[in-house]
Amino acid sequence: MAVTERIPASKLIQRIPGGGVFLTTSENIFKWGKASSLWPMTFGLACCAIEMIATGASRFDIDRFGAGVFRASPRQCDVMIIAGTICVKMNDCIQRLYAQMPEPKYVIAMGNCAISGGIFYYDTYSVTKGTDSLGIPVDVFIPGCPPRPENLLFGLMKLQEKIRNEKDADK
Amino acid sequence: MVIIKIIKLSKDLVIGAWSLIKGLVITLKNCFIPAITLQYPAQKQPMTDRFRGLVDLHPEKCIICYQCVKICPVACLAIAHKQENNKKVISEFKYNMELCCFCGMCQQVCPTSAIYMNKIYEISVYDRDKTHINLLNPGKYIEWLNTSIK
Amino acid sequence: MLMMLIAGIAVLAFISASAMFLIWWERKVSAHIQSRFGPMRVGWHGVLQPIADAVKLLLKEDIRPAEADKLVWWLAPFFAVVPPVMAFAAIPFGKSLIPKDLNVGILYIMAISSVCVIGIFMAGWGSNNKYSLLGGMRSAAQIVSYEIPMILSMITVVMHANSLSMQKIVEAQSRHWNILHPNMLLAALVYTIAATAEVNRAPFDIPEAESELVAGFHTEYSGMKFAMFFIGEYTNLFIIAAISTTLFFGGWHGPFLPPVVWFLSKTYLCIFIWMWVRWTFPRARVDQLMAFAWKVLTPIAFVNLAITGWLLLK
Amino acid sequence: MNTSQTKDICTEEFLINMGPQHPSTHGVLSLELKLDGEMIRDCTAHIGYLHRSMEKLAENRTYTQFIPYTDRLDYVASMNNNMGYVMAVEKLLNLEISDRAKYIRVIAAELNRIASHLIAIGTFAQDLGAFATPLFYCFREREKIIDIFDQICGNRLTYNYMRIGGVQFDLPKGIDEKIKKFIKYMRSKVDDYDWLLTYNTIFLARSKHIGLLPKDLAINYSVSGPNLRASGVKWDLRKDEPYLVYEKLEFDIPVGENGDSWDRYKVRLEEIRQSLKIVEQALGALPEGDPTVKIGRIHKPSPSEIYLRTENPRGELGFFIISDGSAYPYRLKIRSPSFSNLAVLPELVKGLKIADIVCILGSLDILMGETDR
Amino acid sequence: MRTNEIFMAIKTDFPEARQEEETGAVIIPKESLLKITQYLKNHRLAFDNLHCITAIDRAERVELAYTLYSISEHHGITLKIYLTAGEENVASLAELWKSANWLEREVYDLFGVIFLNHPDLRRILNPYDWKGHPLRKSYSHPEVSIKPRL
Repeated sequence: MAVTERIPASKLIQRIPGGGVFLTTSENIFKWGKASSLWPMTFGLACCAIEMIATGASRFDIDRFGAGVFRASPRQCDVMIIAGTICVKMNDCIQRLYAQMPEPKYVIAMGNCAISGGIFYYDTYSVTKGTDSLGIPVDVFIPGCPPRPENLLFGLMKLQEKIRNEKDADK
Repeated sequence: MVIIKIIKLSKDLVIGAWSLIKGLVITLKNCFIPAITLQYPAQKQPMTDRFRGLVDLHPEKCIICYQCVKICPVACLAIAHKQENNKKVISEFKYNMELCCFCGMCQQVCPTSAIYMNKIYEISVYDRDKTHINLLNPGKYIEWLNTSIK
Repeated sequence: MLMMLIAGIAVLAFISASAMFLIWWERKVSAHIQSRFGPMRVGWHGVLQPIADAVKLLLKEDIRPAEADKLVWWLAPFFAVVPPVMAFAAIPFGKSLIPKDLNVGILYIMAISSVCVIGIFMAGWGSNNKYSLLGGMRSAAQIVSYEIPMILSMITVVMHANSLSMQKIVEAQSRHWNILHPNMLLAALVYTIAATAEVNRAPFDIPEAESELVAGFHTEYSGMKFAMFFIGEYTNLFIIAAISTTLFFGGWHGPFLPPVVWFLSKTYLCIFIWMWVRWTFPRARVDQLMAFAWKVLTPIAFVNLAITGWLLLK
Repeated sequence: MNTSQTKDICTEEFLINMGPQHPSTHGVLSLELKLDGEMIRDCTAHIGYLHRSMEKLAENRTYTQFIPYTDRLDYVASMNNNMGYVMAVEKLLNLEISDRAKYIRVIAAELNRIASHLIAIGTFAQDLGAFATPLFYCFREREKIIDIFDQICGNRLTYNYMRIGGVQFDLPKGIDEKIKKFIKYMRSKVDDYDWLLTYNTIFLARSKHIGLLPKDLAINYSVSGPNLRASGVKWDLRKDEPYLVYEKLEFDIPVGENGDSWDRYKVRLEEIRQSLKIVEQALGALPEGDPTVKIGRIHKPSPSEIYLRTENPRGELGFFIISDGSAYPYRLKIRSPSFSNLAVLPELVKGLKIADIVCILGSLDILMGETDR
Repeated sequence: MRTNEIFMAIKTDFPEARQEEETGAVIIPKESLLKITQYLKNHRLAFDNLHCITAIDRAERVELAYTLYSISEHHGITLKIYLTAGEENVASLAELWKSANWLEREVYDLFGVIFLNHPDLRRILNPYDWKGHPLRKSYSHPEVSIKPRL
């Protein structure tokens, strides 16, 4: 099979005079859009899910960050908040859900269980030791057992910051 | 028969409509109560006295009794000591934040209150390595003490 | 020809602006009902939130399920957006501010907006997802039952105005609004309930019933296609509210202020009521919905129609 | 219509998997539904998606070390779990606790019961499609309880407050004022719910006569807690096998009539009222003394076995502890109420619609952390 | 009724039952389980509620403990069956109490006790293709990290 040269659209625009400026502006707008509208998935695993709902609820109101649209369908989500203990039985399901999300997608591992297995790290035969071990790239880790809602919001802001500082606009 | 049925139905309809209106009134009433939302990055609520944040250490108070390590349900603390001039000196006090369950039992069991839990609660990281903390390092929590994000 | 083009562009611009505004407003209304703030961080009180959402949805990957019926899947979002946009052609914003004053205006709007359901059903069928299919089937059943009381309640107004033209209906209300007649009030109530079902809004949002069907007919749609359903939904909402304004609340009539302002403010007030209802009530079940339409709404609408006729003949 | 025609009309049954990721399965429950159109022909529940091997863990933790784990069993009612476990260990060790500690435990447990029921009511309304509003109202009220707990023990969800032989801290200064204020506030809010939900005609239509659980079936399935009481069985461990100081306190046991979803909801709402009453009384009768204990790192009970059950918000939580004389339990079995309550689900949903299964599941108020342990 | 009285009632009709000394539980041979439980349910003792089934792995034997309660009569009892190693099977009670269905599945899943005539004896908590019975003392799993005991 012949190897075709694939030039990203961004490169092409840069060749046009003034295209660079347009590109940076549009890229910034894209980043702003992506960062300000992170729709999480309605997906709670365990204890942290309650704190996740509490973050969505009136007191902390995740909607202020534009992230209040909890979508139940993975197709319409931008960020998967893994809130709780991942059990071996759940592994495939989480991997599939991650695969079902359209790019660009982000993952927040909320709580120690989602980071490393946490309190269930030792002596358990049925707990997966962290989201990392499933091959899912995690963008922000939020330690805590469970993390306070403020901490989740803080993590969300860190994710927004990460998106704003992203190098490649195509992610 | 039919008339009775119609009367009953209309009665149900009226009662039903009334209940719906009452519900609407309640939501409207709530619309005018000031929102209880805490505007988080701008407004922060103070943590309570007993709040259990991250595990912290006064190294000078520690008598290396290993009580905290023994009680920890998740083995997130690790101590090593060495002998110096017939005195035990801590050489290592590691805290694995990603295992910690923030139960506060180490703080309660400590005879000298050397180990305690601070008030830091904004602790998100990009990198898991940052959750492994050397408690003997005085600047260990500096990153989370002055968070730059607004 | 040029005028038509300009009108078309103006309507399109208005539609997108209105849909965006409605999305923001809905989030704000829901937030304040739930004693929170809603979007706050992009722009003044989050006004730019819908734009951010749109930008993001635009950039989203477009996933098509492998088993989907390609053509139907691809066409469905257009069917959801185009009919409400077309319906704008006969909405009277002001005395002469109407894209096209059709002499069968109301009939045209009704006919066009029923096409929406085809889009929803296509989405349900084309996705090849069981939840979507259920949503699509529910939607079809729902629209079939609610068109009838809706049209019957509209006929009451038509009989009063003696015309099917939207402008004529508005002009007939120059002295007092239709809603002030008791039989029209009943018609308005029937219309409101039927219209809620027509646009799939809570408490009749069974086609997309989130807690039952995940996301109903648009479960498999992502990115811009999903956004089109969203825009279609809100445009539809606007159309429904605009019709109710025209039919029952005197359209653009009103003192002091220009007609457009009157029209829009009445419409948005109607929309607010729909939002308020949405964020208050639980969802009805699908069979209850049908039973209510056929056993309660349709008879009431018929009786109301008969009474109106009798009153007019008297 | 002859039979051949009906056969033609009959459509194929189709299988639908609800969960583990589904907005209304309350965590990670998976239901396999056999549908005929909207009608449910058969339902199989698959659980275990949150099986965290708590019982195995318990065998490798000392009695004290296991307390934080009980927080994560029924994570919306951690205080009650803490209490149930700690009381079981105390029974094993034959420990007596001070009166003040008893009262504080009752206050904490009842406040947490309110918080738990608030979530139950809120999620039930959410499942019925009341878009987030009742849920967020419930969470708003719950936040007040969480604030109180935050002051008492310094955490929002996993309290780890009870200790073997007492409690971790005494009540902080000024908390009783706060609790009293909350009681007053909560009473008015419960009345609000009556109109927002209880007597709302759509709500009634959706939940009345849906998921009828007859008395004998409920007992046969070992259903407990509000679900059992909604079926008309007046059975509450706080009254029937009183522990702590419940016999000194005056409260009623709300009982339902039909055992339908609405009754289950209503019983919970009434229980909130009763719990407020209990907290008020307990706060008034709070004796002086020291409820705190020094944390005992090692407890070595003599070899024996005990079974102790307490009334949790979801039903009867039992701890079956077998000790072999060492510092670690030989075996610890957790009898979780949700497990038994969920087992009855397939029985209830046959012949109903998809919308109803969501309603029944919400009204049963199961919690996967506890079901799967 | 107190435990002793219940035991005496059982004893009069089923002489093979005996009482465990420390706990007061009634030990019955596994052959007579169905007979005795039927008697307990339908007799005036009216044990209408099978509260909990659990197993204890004692290396040389597996003990099954059935916790029965009577809601109408306000009393309870624990039945125990000793199953010798290698013969871990017992009659299912799912016919008598429907709660037994899931409880027995759980015991089967975690201990490998076979319940004869059970309507649907599959694993319940662990994945259906899981190997071994985790709550057995002899169970080991390669991925389990053991917490250091101090």
